Amino acid sequence: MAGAHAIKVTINGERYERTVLAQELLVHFIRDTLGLRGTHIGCDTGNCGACTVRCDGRLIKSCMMLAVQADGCELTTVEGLAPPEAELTPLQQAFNTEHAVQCGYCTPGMVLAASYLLERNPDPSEHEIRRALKGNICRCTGYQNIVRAVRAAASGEVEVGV
Amino acid sequence: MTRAVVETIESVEHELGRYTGRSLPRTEDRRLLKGQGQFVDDTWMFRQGYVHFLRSPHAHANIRRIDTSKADALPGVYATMTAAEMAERCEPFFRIAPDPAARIVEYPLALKARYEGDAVAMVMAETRELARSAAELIEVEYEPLPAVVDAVEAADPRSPVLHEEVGSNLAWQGIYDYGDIDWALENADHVVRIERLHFHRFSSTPLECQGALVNWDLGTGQVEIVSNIQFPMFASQVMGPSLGVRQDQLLWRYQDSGGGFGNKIAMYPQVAALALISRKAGRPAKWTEYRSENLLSCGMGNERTFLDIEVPVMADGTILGFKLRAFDDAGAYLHYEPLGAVIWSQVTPGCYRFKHVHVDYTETMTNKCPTVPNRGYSRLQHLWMIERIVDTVARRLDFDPVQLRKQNYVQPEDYPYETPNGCVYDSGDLPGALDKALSLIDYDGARELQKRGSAGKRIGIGIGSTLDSGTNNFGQARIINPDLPFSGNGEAATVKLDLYGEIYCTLGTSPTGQGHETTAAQVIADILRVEPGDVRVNAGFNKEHSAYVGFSGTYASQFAVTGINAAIGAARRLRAEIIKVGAAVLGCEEADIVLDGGVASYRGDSERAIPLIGIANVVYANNAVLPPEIADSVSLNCRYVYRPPFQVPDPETKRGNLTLTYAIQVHACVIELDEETGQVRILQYGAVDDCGRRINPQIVEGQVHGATGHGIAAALHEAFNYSPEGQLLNANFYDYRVATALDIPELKTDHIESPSPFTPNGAKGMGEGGGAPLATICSAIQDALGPDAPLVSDSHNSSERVWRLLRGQESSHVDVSSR
Amino acid sequence: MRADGSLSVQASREVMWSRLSDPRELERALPAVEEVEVSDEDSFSVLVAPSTALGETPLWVDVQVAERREGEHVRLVCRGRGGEYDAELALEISLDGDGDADGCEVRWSAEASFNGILSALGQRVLPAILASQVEGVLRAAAS
Amino acid sequence: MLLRSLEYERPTSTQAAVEALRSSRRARALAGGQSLINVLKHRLAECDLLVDISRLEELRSIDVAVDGSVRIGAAVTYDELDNSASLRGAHPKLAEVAGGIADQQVRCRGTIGGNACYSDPASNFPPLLVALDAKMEILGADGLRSVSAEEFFHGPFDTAVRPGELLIAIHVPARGELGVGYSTVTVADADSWALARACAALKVNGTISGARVVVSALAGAPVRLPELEERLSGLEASPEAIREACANLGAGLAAVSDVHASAEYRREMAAVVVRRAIVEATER
Repeated sequence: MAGAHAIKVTINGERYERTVLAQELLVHFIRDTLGLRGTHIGCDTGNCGACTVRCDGRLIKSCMMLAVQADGCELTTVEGLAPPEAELTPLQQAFNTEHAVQCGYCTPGMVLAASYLLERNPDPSEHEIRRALKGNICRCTGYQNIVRAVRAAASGEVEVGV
Repeated sequence: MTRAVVETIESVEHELGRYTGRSLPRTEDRRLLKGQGQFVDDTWMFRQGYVHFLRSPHAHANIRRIDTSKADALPGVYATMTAAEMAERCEPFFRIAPDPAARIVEYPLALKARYEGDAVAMVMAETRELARSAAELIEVEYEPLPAVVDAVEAADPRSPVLHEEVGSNLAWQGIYDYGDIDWALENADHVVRIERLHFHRFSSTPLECQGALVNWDLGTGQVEIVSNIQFPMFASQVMGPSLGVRQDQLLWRYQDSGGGFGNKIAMYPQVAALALISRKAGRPAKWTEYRSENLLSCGMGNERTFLDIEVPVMADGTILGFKLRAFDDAGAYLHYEPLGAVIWSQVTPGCYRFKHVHVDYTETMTNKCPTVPNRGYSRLQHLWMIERIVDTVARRLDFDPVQLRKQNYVQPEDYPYETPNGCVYDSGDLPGALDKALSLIDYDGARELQKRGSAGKRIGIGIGSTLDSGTNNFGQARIINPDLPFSGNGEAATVKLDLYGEIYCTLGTSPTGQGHETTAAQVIADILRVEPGDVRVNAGFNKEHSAYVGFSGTYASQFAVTGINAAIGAARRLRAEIIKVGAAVLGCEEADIVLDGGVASYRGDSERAIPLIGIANVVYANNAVLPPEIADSVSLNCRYVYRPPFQVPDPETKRGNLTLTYAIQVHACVIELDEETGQVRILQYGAVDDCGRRINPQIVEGQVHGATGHGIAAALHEAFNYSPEGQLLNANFYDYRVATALDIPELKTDHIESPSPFTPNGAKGMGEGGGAPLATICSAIQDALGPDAPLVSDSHNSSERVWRLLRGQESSHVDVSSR
Repeated sequence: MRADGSLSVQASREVMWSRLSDPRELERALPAVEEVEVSDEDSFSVLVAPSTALGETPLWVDVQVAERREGEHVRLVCRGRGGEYDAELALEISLDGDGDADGCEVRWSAEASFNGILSALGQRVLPAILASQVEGVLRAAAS
Repeated sequence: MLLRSLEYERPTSTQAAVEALRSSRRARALAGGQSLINVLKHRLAECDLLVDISRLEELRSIDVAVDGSVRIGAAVTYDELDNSASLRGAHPKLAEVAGGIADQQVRCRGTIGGNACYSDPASNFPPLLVALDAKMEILGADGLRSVSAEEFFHGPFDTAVRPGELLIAIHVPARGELGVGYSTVTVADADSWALARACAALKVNGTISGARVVVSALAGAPVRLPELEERLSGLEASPEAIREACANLGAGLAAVSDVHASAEYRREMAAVVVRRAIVEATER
């Protein structure tokens, strides 16, 4: 088929070999072909960050990358942060405790962006947190509790449960 | 002063309190954090086809010819439809508007393009890409027509007419007249006149766009709809007669919704279109809105222009009221309008004891995207205008803005306070809230900072006080159109004890992030004396659960009142049944049964007890042990409809109690303004909210944050701009600049808790906020500009607009005449 | 939106006139023109594909010669349609120069409006792109 | 939003990339894709072949020479520039500007070559590259050629890179005694859409010398301000003197009006950012 490419990718530790069309966006490959629906789509200009995933360690927006470009890459989506039945990670727990989730649509991308920040900068200032989350739009929280949650996760002061 | 009479309410506050009122972490979060949420686009059906709407690039155009044959011929295209075909397959939507706007004939697709983005045809195909490519092959011959994009101009009979059958662009026109404004203007010591105020267009743009997956099952006649629509029962009422489908065949459901803010209320034309193309193709039809499509056509908040504002003021600072003309811009279609033409009057005098109000209100249709409710629907425009009035009076007559507000506010002892148009403000403490807001921003320190000044910068301090009126009386629709068969409000819930003792709740609401699963479990746990974790609450509206009434949905700041009190009512019914069964099994009087910790026991003898699983067992699977009079009168599946105490308002006098509760927001901020660039930086922001009894304070605070974020963003960054030809100049997220984490400052919050005497649980709805940040930021910019600067007359203030104000460029004249 | 400009070209006024007034000549001269359908002397349709670093943007354009003064001035009214947008363009071209065979002065002005997706996404850059495309056409016509 | 169908190739050398680009008039190079893919999604432009150059090692390095000059491969990402210690040492402004582009995700994919080749008026690098007198290394069928940054940027989405050519690297001369200032007025927060932007590079030795002042984001390509540069020459490096030299600067500049700002405001802001950039340049 014209424009068809066989690609090999590893997503959340699982290896896949699939055929994709050249024009297919990575986010559609993740959602439609692999059925990983935790990666969302919120805009068509690469502004909102709902489709954020990790690609070979880097933080990227999967709506601005072609699936074929991910050939040979290792991807992590929100589903890959912990096994499906596992407890929340400390960062996810902080989002819960600090009420940093409302509609939850931005949440997977936001958590990935925040975890990327904390890997590179374990003790970020409020401004550094806001800069790191700038590529992820949230319309519900005014970002207040998201920033709080990231700070709480960084300081290790996350209360679990009630 | 007249004291309002409201039906006596039986309070249930004493039954709540173990878990109600606590900041429990949300139960929804786990699935959302792990990527296990299920949003509309995550839902699939076998054999589904993807739909793409072809939208007009012209703001106003006749369609001379439309030819879908090339698209139809493309392999993989399942069906196409045009407006003409729609008109053959369904009836026009019913109208809220009275004559002449009632004559509008509207189908799910447009026979004539009336705004840029109007859907004129649709394609359903095997893939998204193909549907879009096929839509490009549809040939449409447009005959462009002159456009009108201003609400005031649209009222001019010489303007182009959008709907020929109406004969003009008038959506609604009427006069609201309370007290005696002419007397007030004649007898006031001062009259402040403002030429013009303009409230701009913006929307809250939920991060998840609209979407629906619709399957018209030709076998059963059922129309299954998975959709993130916010007010499914309104859509059901519109779509049933239009599609000729019975109510029991319109089956709505969804699980998670990525935000709403009112914007997702009016999706019924798209859903109806999807239903019809599904029927035609014999396949489920799936549509997920693109963001650019969403910005063009999902709906925007109401834009309003206020003209010839006159404000009578007494020498001591008492403001008597106001007189003005308002022009509201409804956009091209009336999908929820002209309800906005009355909704604003829920807060006629704002936070103030104004006695004399005269509003000449006109709503017109323009060649712009139709309006929809947007966080603070129709009231935030009005409340912003009132705050601009109060600030302008303070400036021009040299009153202190804090004292002037405190003096004119409705006072704590005034509650319940009846407004000039018969609305009843339930409770609150506005002066106290203002004091708290000022202390959040260190008001005195900020004034010091302002005096000290720094080179090239100016400091401004702003105040905004607003109301979030919640739980509509739908009877107010009759003020717009006396023939409408609507009044009151309500919500339904079911609470069930299931076979193995599980407690399960279904709600009629359609949450979009407000945590209904958590808060409903909190109150049910209190009523049934179990742990919140023992209660599972179904997420998302599902019509098959039969937990609905005609008002069901999530909108207009009402869940804490309607939804929660429905859940409380259902839980109390279930409790009564559990006690009845328990008494029968334990052989005692119902009065002797104590229900606690999942066990019904005989008072004083904890050994004589039956757990909930036992109660469930004897009703579900072991009913021969029960006396027939008990077995026949319990189901353990209890439905309750909460009905707020409303009467029908009087369409003649336009008086009546239009809303049940009034949450209060008082905000204050300190900004720094760059003299060279006009850029505004927020240094301090404080928000105080009073929403009565809080069910989950952390969730309340989250709503305050969100509403504040939207308001700040709208005041400084977000505005929809149309060219004179009707082209939307920012139909994408590059140019429609939604606030990022860097744009919203740290928000400080505080609260007052004034229980509502009108709701069983003392709560007030509060999700919308009152648009307080728009008033607050404008007030601060005005303050920073200094004493002789022109009026901040627009609710949106880009850097350039501020820069022009700094240079003395006036866009609205203010005049004061004194006796 | 408006854009205008002027440039000197290495072609005589006569040559420029013949190229600009004859659709067949245009098709030959211009790299961006892929197809021409001539209805009559004053109206024709062209498929153009202006090129930028981002790719090509094919447009079917109906051109009407609204005004012509032999050898010195032409006013074209163009209506183009692309995928999800359309464009209207009124282009005036005036030729100056005293019949010098080596070259002439071309002045042009354009009034353009864009409908659909281009009106938002393109507004910031379209005046500059329009100017470079028009001047590209004029240069190509001269060569 | 979805792309039209097209072909994709991932050549393994720059030569092969150029050959692929020459194979079709509608072939375009794809690196980070942070601009191109969005345009293709909106179907505002068409490509029939995308030539993926993002993994070409020849384009992926930052090399700082002994003399302090820098060669940056066209496919180096903003994030790599931001986090390059050697670049921070040799040319801190290049790293700082890279670190202020858009957001973290875009910085992880977007490349300096793409930023240059699209020549978007709002882009961050073009004025800086012109002010620093960078040289752009372009590979075509006839081999390598070098174009000064000043001649490279023609207008929006229009540069000296001709069809069938590929930008390979950007050479930036050693900073030496240069002070570099960079100032932007944006729509909202610091990293958002530019309404006016300026970059100044100059030396201060009591007085100002060798100034290169560039303004951008007003209309098309970045614009150098030779008259101002001349006025600056020999000028005392004080904010007052600079303010005077910049007086009435905006009036003569071409600017567009759009939904974010009028041409008038952009011109006025140009004067502000030019002054601020020059003052900053004199301070380092």
